[in-house]
This record gives sequence, C-alpha cells and structure tokens, in this order.
Amino acid sequence: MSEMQEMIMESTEKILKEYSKKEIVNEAENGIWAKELWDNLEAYGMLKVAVPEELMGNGGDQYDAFSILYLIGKYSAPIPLAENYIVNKLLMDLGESVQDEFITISATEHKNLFQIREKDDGWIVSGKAKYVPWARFAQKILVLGETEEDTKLALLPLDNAKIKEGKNLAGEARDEVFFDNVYVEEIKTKSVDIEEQVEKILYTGGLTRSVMMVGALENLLALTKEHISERSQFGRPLYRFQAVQQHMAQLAGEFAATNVAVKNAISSYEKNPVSKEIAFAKLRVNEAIEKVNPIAHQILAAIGFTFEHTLHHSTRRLWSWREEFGKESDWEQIIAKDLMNLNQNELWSLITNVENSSQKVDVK
Amino acid sequence: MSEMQEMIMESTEKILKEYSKKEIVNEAENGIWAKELWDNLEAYGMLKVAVPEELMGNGGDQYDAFSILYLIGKYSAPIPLAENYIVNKLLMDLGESVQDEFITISATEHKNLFQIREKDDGWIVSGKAKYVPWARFAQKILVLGETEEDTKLALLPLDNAKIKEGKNLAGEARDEVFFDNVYVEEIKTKSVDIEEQVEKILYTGGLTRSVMMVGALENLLALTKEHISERSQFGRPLYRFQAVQQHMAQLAGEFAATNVAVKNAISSYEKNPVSKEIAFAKLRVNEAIEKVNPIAHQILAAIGFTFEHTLHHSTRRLWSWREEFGKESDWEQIIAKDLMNLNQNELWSLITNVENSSQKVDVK
Amino acid sequence: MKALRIPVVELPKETEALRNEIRAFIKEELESGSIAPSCDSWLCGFSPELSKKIGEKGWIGMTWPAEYGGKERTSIERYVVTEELLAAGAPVAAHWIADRQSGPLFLKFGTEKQKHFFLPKIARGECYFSIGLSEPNAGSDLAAIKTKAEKVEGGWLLNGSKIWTSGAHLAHYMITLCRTSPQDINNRHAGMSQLVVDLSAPGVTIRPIHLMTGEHHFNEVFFEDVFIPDNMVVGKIGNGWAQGMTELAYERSGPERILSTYPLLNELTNTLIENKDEKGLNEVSKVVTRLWTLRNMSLGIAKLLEEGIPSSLIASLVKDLGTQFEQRMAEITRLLVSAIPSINSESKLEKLMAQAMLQSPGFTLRGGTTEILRGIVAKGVVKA
Amino acid sequence: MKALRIPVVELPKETEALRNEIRAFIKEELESGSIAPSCDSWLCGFSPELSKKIGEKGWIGMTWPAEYGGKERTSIERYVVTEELLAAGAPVAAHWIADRQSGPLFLKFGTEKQKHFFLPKIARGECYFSIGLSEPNAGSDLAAIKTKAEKVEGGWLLNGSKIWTSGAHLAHYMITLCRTSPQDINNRHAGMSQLVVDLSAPGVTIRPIHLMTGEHHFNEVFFEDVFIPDNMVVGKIGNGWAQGMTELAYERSGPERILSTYPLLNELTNTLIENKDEKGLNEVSKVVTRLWTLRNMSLGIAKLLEEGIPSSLIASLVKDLGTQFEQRMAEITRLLVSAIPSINSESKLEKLMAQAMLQSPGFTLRGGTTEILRGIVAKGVVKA
Repeated sequence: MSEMQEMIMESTEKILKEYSKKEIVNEAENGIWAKELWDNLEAYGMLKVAVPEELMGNGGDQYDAFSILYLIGKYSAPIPLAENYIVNKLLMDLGESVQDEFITISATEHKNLFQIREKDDGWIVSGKAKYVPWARFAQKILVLGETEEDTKLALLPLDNAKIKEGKNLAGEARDEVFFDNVYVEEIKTKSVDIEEQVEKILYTGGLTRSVMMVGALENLLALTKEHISERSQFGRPLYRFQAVQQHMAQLAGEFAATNVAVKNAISSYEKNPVSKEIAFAKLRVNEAIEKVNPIAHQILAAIGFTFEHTLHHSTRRLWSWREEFGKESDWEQIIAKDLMNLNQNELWSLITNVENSSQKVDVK
Repeated sequence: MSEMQEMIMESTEKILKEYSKKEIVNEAENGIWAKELWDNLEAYGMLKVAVPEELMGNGGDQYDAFSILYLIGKYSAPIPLAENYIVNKLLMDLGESVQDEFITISATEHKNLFQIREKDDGWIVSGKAKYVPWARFAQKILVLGETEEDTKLALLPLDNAKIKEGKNLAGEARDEVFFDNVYVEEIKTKSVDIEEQVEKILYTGGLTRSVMMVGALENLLALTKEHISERSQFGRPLYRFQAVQQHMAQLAGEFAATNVAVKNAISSYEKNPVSKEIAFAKLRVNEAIEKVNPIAHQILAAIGFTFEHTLHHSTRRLWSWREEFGKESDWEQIIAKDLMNLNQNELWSLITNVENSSQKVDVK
Repeated sequence: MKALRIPVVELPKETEALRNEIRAFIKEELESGSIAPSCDSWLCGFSPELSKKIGEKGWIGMTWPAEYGGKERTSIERYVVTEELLAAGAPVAAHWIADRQSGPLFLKFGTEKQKHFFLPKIARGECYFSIGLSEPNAGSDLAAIKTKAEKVEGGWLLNGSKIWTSGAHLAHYMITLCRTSPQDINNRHAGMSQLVVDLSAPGVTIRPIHLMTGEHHFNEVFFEDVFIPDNMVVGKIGNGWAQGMTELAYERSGPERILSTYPLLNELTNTLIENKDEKGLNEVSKVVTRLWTLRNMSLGIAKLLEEGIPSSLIASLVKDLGTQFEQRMAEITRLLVSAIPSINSESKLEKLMAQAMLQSPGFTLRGGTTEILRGIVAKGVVKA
Repeated sequence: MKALRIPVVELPKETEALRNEIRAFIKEELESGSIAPSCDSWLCGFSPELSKKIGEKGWIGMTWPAEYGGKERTSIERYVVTEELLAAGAPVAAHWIADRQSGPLFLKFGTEKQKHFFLPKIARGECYFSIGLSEPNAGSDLAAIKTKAEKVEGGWLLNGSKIWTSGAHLAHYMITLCRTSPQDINNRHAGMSQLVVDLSAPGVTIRPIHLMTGEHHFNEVFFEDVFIPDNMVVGKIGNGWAQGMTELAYERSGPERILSTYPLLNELTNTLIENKDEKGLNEVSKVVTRLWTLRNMSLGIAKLLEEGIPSSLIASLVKDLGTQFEQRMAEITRLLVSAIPSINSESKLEKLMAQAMLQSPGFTLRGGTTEILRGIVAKGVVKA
C-alpha cells in the first residue's frame, strides 16, 4: 500500500468508526438515511474515488475504491457507496462526468428495458425495476432503456417515479421503482450495447459485493476471536476447547481464501472489468457464507443471536449480499460457459492463465 | 426377534467368524472362491431362506434373509449371497422352484435384452452383460431376454459364455459376460413384463445392498470405537479428545439413521417389493458413505489405511456397494417422480403415509 | 451397537382418524385466516386463542390421567398431534412447554395438590410455562448456575436471574432450577432444586432480549427476594439436577427438532412441482429422504419412551441430526429457486425462507448445543 | 487479521516460457508412453528414469547455488515446475522429498562437505531421501519419539524404529529424528538430533507396510546398532526438533497439497466437455473456483517464503483447505458421471477415480492431520 492509500484507509476507517456505529446501523435498518456518514464521506472526497479529475472525480485508482468498500463491509455501513461507484464507473467509461447527487442503478435483467419515447420537448418514460438498492434515497436512477432508435443507458430523475419500499435480510433498502408514463423534461442518455452494459454492471456489482462481504467476514472473524478469547465455560477459556478450535480454524480458512480471491479479482479489474477472476471471486465468497455464518453463530451461541450484539450486522449482510449481483448458480453458469469452450486437457491453461504454446484458445 | 430368528443369526455369525476371517476375505479379493464359507452356509440351509418349502426353499421370511445379509455386510463376507437371494426371489415370485446351483444375475438395464432364438431342438443366445456379480463362479445366469414371441426371464448355463474378469473397489468379482451366438440345448424361460422385472431387481438389489452396507457400517463403528477406547495420544486416551468425540458422534448418528432406514424398508418389503421405503433407504445409506468413510479413516489414521488393518474391508465395500443397484442420482429420480405427482401441500401425506381424507392420490 | 438401534414403529390404523381430525381442524383455521403457516412456530408462534381451541379438542396433556384433565391417550397419539401441528406451521408456542415438559414433570414429581392445580389448566390451553435453566455465564455448563433460594418460614426466598427464557413475558409460571445449598466443588450437581415461580409475583422482573430478527421471544428474568411458598417446590429439595435431566429427555428427540422449517420445505416442494422442475425435485428427494429417516428415528424413540426405556444417547443423537437438518433447509432452498429471502416479501416462499434463515442459528443452540450433544453421544458410544 | 492476508502474486512473464518448456517435455513423455498421468503421483509415482530426465533439465534443486549443482532460479520458478509436473500427474516421487525438503535442510544446516556430497547428486535426480519422523505410538505427537542414538567413537549408534516412511525401500538415505539425550519431561522437545542414515548400512531393516490399496509405498524401518559417522549429523546435536520444524514449513503449503487429484479433475472436465454436459460443468465450475483460490493462496505463501516471511499459521491453513479439496474430488466426480471407480478399468476416468478414492484417506493425515492443523490455526488466530 502506498502512503496515499494508507491515508485514504485511515480517514475512511475514522469516519466509519464515528458514523457507522451500532446505533446508526440499527436506525438505518428502520429506514433512516445515515446522513452524517454519507456527508462525511462526501466531504472527504470518498464518493468520487477512482474517477479522473477531468470527469469531476477525485483521482485514485480502483484499488482505492475497493479498499474503501472493504471497510464499508467491515463496518456494516448502511449507505449505497457500492452503487455510487458502479454508476461512476459506467458514466466514466462512457466519457461522462460523475454527478454530485446520489444515483442508484436498476436491476441487471436486460429483458426489462425501460421505454423512452420523445414527446414535445421532453420524454415519456415507462418501466419497472425491482429490488433497486436504496432507491428511496436516490435523486436519480441509471437504467437500461430503448428509444425509437436504439438502446440507451439513461439517467432518470426519480421525482415522479413511484417507489414501493422493500428491504433485504440486512434491512437495507431494496425498493421497487415504477415509471408509469412519466413525463421527464430532460434526460441524459447515451447509446450503448445493452449486453455489454449488463455484463459490466453484473461483474462490477459482483466485485463490489465480494469485497464488502470479505470486509464483513473480517468483522465476523474479529468478533468470534474476541468472544473465544474472553469467555470461559466449564472453567476453561473457550479457545482452549478443541471443538471451538476446529470451528475457528475453518473461519480463518474461509477468510484467508476469500481475501485472496477478491484481491486477485481487484487486480484483474483495472485491465478487464469482466474478468473471469471476478466470477471466481464472487462464487468463492458466496460459497463461504453457508459455512461461515452458522459457525460464527454457533461459537457465539445465544449472545450472538441477540439484537444487542453486532454479529448479526455482518451475518445478515453476508446472507443478503450473496443474493445480489449474481448468486452461485449465475456465476457457475458463466464459468461453465468458459469451460465448455476448452479443448481437451486445457483446463490447466485456464487456471494458470497461460495458454499452451502449441494451441491458441479464446479464454476470457 | 423370535427364538428361531435368533438361532439363525447365531449360526450365521458363527459360520462367518470362522469362515470369513481377514485372510479369507483377502484371498477372495485375489480371485479365490470362499468355498468353505459358501458350503457351510449351504449346509446350514442359509442359501434358501425366505423361500417356502414347496418351492424347494427352507422357509422363514424376508426378515430372516435380510438379517443374514446384514451379517454378510458386517463380516465383509466375500460371497454372492445377495445375488442368490435376488434370484431366489424372482424365481419364487414366478412360482418356480429355487435351484441348487449358484445363479448370478445380469445388470438391470432393460435396453440390453438378450436375444434368444429357437434353433433345431435348442436355442441360440446372443447378448452381453457388464458388471455381473461373481459371474466367474456362477453356474448359470438369470437374464432378461426376448424370443421371437415375447420378453422373458431366462436362466442360461454359463458353460459356453465368454467371461472377462473385473472387480469393484472391494475386489469383488464384477465380470463381463458375453454370449456370442451360443447354442444352448435347454433353457428355462418364463414370459414376463420386462419393466416390472427390472424394477423388482433394482429395488430388491438396492435393499440387499442397503442392508449389507449398514452391516459394514456397524463393523466400521465397532473398529472405530475400539481404536479410540484403546489408543492414547499426547498422554490421553483418544476418546477424550473433543475433536475425536465430534467425529465419533457423527459416525454414530449415521449408523443409527441408516439402521432405522433399512429396518423400515425391510418392513415394507414383504408387502411391496418396490416400496418407496426401499428408495429412501438406499438413498439414505448411499449418502452416509461420503461422510462416514472419511471420518473413520481420519480417526484410525495411518493404521486404518494399511492393508494389515481390516477397516478397509468395510470402507472399500461401502464405496463399492453404493454404486450398485442404483447410485444416488438413480434413486433421486425415482423419488422425484413421486414428488412430481403430488398435489399442493401433499408432501406431508407422502411422508406420513396417510393421505388427506379429503383427497385421494396414487402414491406408490 | 444395540444402544444405537431404534425400533421400527408401525403406527396403529386408529391414528389415521386422529390425523385427519387434526388436518381438518388446521384446514379450517387456515381457511378462516386465523393462522398462517410459519417456520419455528413452536417457539415464535404465540396464540392463546389457538392454544385454547387445541385444549378444547383434547390435544394438550392428552396422555395424562383423566383426573388431571388428561385424555389418557398414548404417547404415539400425542406424537401424531404434535407433528401434525408443527408440519402445518401452526402457532403453538403458548402451551408448548407446559404440555411437553412442565406437565410431565408435575406428573412425575409433583404433589397431588400441584397436579390438581396446574394440570387441568394446562390441558385447557390456558396456563403457560417457561423454563428457567440458563444463566449469564452458565450457558452449556448448567452446573455453574448461581441463582439461589434460601429457606424462610413457609417457603423460600429466591434471588438471582435466568436468561434465554422463551416466552417468560407471556407465560404464567416458570419452573426454575436454583441452588438450595451452597455450591459444592466436589459434587457440582448437588444441592439444586426446582421451584415454581409465579411470574406475576413481586420481585420478578422480566427484561426482553430481542433476537437479531428484532423479535421478542427470549427474556432475562430477575428475582429479587421472590417468595416461593413451600408448596411450590417441585419434587425433593436437593434433587433438582436429576429432575431437570429427566425433563430434558422429553425435549430432545421430539418432532420439534426436525420440523421447525418444514413449512418451508412444503412451500419449496409446491413451487417446484408447479414449475415442473425435475432437477429441483431431485434435490428435494434427498431432503425428503432425510426427513423420512429422522421422523422414523424420532418415532422410534417416542416408542421407547412410552415403554419406559429412555436413552439420552439416541435422543441427543436425533436432536443433533434433526437440528442440522432444520438449519440447512433455507440454504438448500435458495439454491433451487430464484427467490430472495425477505421477511416482508409478498411471496410466501421468500417469507418462509427469511424466517428459516434468520431463526436458523437457534436450532443448533437451544436445548443443548451441537458440541454438547456430540460429546454425550460419543461418551455414550464408548461406554455402550 | 493481518496474519491471514496472503499477497497477490503476478507471475513474471518469463515464467511462461519455462511453463511451456515443461509442458513440451511432459507432452513428449506422455506421447512416447514413458509416463501416464496418475493421481497422487508425488507419493506413488516412483520413476528414477523420469527423475533423472528432470534432473538433466535442471528442474531439481533449481533454486540452489550453482556450486552445489543448483540453477539459482527463484522459488516462484520452482513453484511453476512443481505445479506443472503435478498437474500432469507425472511420477515424481523418487526425487520429491530430496528436492523439497532434504536439500533445503542441508543448505540451511549442513556442513560444506555434506552440501558438496549430497546436493549435486540430488540435483541430478540420482539420490533419493526419505523422512524418519513418526514412530509407532507417536503419530501426531512427534515429541514422544523414542528412537535414540548413543555417542560412540567417531559417531553415533542408532537404535529404534521409524514408521510410515514413504519410499524408504527405494531411497538412498533417510534423515532421521532421534533422541541424543534422555527424554526430559519438562522440555519435551529438547535433546533431539537429525542424523543421515544410509539405508544400505548394516543394522537397517526395512519392512514394507502395504496400503489398503495393496500398494507398497510406506515402510517400517528398524535400526539395530546402526553406526552413523559424526559427519552425518545434520546441524547441531540437540537442535533436531527446531530443525525438523523448519523442514515442515517447506512441505505444508506447496502445490502437492492441492493437486494430488488434479489428473482426475482434468479427466472429468474432458469427459463433461465431450458430453456437452452443462449441468455437470456448472458443478465443476465450483471445483475450479476453489482450485483457483487455493493456488493463489499457495502461490502467495511461496512468495512470502521467498521473502523470508514463513508463517506456520497460513501454511497450515492452506494445507487443511487444500487436502480437504483433494479428498473431495472423487466424491464430486462420481456424482457427475455414470462411471464406476475401478482400479483395473479400461476407462481412464474410472481408473483415476479409483486412485483418487483409495488414496483419499492419506491426504488429510500425512504431514499433519486436519485436527492438528486446525489446532495450529486456531491458536495462531487467537494470538494474532
């Protein structure tokens, strides 16, 4: 880590410790916007990391952005920073400046394009998006749509949209957004290839979730370690029990594995935002949860199962985030498609990232 | 258990202790027929249990037969008693007398019917059966075949068949049998419905394997218990280690579960030889192996991994038998078919075996 | 390995009529909208209305002698009733503990007066109990409890606190394990007794412990000089540990250790059948197979209990396997459907998934953790 | 949790050429029929011919100084060589221990004479070692070993026995951990030393231990007044335990803890691709994902080792995860294909399945059992 990066991490962690406390997380789950947290991150320039200054960003690279997201996960920060970064990335890649407002993004299904029709000096928009992160708090939404001429990425103001509130298992806002023939005077649109955008959203979103999940895993691990170090049972500290040790080692293993996986995926992202490493990472992280959450709750026992304790801030987020931007089956299919294109005995080339010199194959 | 049953079990166990010793099992894996074992079981009438006297059997019921098979599994007895019982059952159900020779049975795939054509005063037989249990030691083979007129169960002498020797992971003979236009003077045949026979062979065979597997599991459990009771490490008996206890409890759990499952399946068999209980039992027993074998080997460590120890007699049989007469996917499909025919909220009726009085459904 | 053999139970034909009676009852309740199926309904589904109706049907305390309001039916019949109610996800939490555990405890150890006082009320579905065992810093290690009662004239003065007592804020009484003699290091289980605490008595304070779901089922209960009259001692003073262990035998292998997430399995199966999803049903067939096996184990133990052959070994074993099964249900489901678990979803499946997932940590903790149970099983096997 | 963070390794472009060189070499060997891929080839595949060829290529002892026959290449390059050989299932058992463990031990603790004597021979693929650690009744508890050496003129007299020594019947030497001072109850690790035993010396008896597969890889080795000259002591007398533990660091997180069953995964993938089995490949994608992750962990630790930052915590952790992975491979395979594992089958897949299954118990035992490793990890995490 460079000095600059260390500074970013330190500042972020300081803000999170102050403004993403237990009580704030709990309140946010009841629908209250964590304003101070968001505003502080904004004030420190954290919302526009990894965007060049000429596009109104604050510079830095994707590694910086994902390092911040890791902390977001670790502190269960109840704000849509990941969505903000995804939108930044899409705009930036299209050569557009990033915005000052919070913009959310619609689901990634490309079967459900928004309909955008010219009318008078404005536009009529129809469409529906389910499970939109934090929509109720957003000023605008980035959607995939089609006009009479072509397919577009469109930035729609949410003022006249209907929003039906919902939430995921972690109490994070996941709303339904309806545009029912809404007249909009001005829309920013950009012609795009839909498949390509959908893929980029899925992979970028998948990577944000993977990174946040490993952050949450770090917290889970820390809480577990603290618990077994401090508590005793049958007259012995918990960490001395072999059953506890066997559990703890498995948690450590899953953390170390997912940590390596996402770091490798982040490394790949700058070169290729739809790299196979991202698919591997999200799948690997998702798979960890089935093991990790029950073990952590088993070790922390009744106490960790209470609202009072903060373990559930992490475990419920892990349960929620694994469903978002691709669950296991989605990523399995993506990877399996690559496998299907291999020649005989070529799996090893895919794993090592080195093609056999004697044969050439197109491996994404 | 009745007194009669206890006597049968005691005699069988005595024979097995004497004639299914470690050395004999090892020799059998090298292709030597366990003659004394077979002959003694024959002498005590064990080969024709569960067949009424009028069909040349020795009486008793299926519970007796399966109790004997349980011991066959427990002592890794290297003889085809299960196949012998399957053949007895098929013959008996067709009203035929059981035979004095050892008859094996061909695979259960009904796509591969043997071709039986009349010629002069005899028959010309063609066909091929893979993975036939103990074929090299059999006098005859029971196959599914077709003549010009209809489909038949046919009892073919093996004298002129070609046999290619093979074996399963437990070293049990699993041979390929070819009849290449072989002339046979006399064949016993019986017209049958092929589907029905295939189903009966699969279910009966599946039940024999399930029961033998639970027998083998008992041996595995006993060896494990003995090991942890007698051995020490780091100055403490093994059974005092919590990690060992957690393992041991899981073995005990799988044994108790599979034991109940097969007992319930045996209970159902007399009434319905293709009962859903048999499907449940084979699937449940099969599924146990993935857990049980690694745990037993882990507990017994290096010693249990040697040829010298007898643990592998059981573990290799468990690995082999789960592949025979239906692996997991086969039985899953069978059960899933029943599930597909259920009405809404009717799963509970299937599990309890009590149909909702308000609706009637055909559940096998 | 005789100790691990569980007998086959052929349910008597008569139980089919009983089963259908219960099914008809539940159907009516469902259709009238008075109940809705939910996961873990024996802990989370508190409905005095339903409990009273069930009492009226004669399905509480049904094995008890008629003189105490019982119906003198068999344990197997009781088993049928409980499993039908649980499979339907009916809210039976109110009377659950009293029926399963407190009633039998009175029958076994209580005075005639206690039996006549408590049992008929319980059987009517009007009197609810909770269990006072765990204390802060004495989770799995029950012998470490510190709550104590001192002898005073005509009774005992109780001081201390209990934690994780489910339903204490709704129940009428709590059977409380406490020390009636000072702790003895050489005999950690000596000097304990069981007292019936009236939860409305002066000196009792009940503080809610909210679960991570936000729900309130558990409580911390504090006793400050709570007077317990002598006639509210259960059994013998000093015999509390042994009595409490007997009590545990009733709770380890019942259908509630298998069926807590059954409503989800039912809904999953419904969904897959509707979608004609063969691949999904292949997976469900494994789940059904496990459930079928577990139920046969649980039933077999019920039969053994009825015959007076309790076995903490196999009961612990079934609880371990059963609660693992319950816990995996949500995980299995999410891989077979495209639904996302959400507690406020309009989809029944998504809602049940969320319940099953959020409640899942409790299954393998309550009534003996997995690790404790496996220790019991392993030691039992080595001794067997 | 810094202790659990493993760095990302970007392999230098140059390693691609090396990789392709090895692949070409293996391809030739496969095509000429001199080798056939097998599971667990680093333990079971003993081929002095191949080892010599690999030695000629400069791929044994490749990180060692040139004066001892090494090629002075990086650990990462060595990693590439070993993983390519293992992935191909090449029989590399003959030189494996000497290259991985004995050579580095000499480099670190050996005398100049020892280095000049042993290392060039090892690097040529002509000199094989085995490890003498375990003894009967001292499996995981190595501190309990009893084999001892007594000082005599000009050397030591060795008595005792070692068990589970792989390849002792084929190797030339064994590095033997033994007691050179009597057992001290207060310091169980004191008084041990490492001696090089010439396995052809008088007094050495090698008894085969056949595996349950019937194969002979392991041995029991007995020492009866075996004379070990002073110049065959490795490092310092009394420092054997510490030296031996250093040695273990080389063996815990290498590619051989991940790839023992890779030939099966490769063949499974081939089969499913050939069958255009999408569902099967979905399952394989999970396996590939795990393998990709494990490899990145293993590589990251290799980099840390190269930088002189050994960590028994993460090395143990990777060995645990890696060997679990290896062990599951046969189980995963059998559910995706209709093949039946059989050691004498004509089908490559069935044969590899049988190898992977029959060898599987060893993966999580050798070089530290799962339980021991997890203990190390847990203690490391608590201390971290």
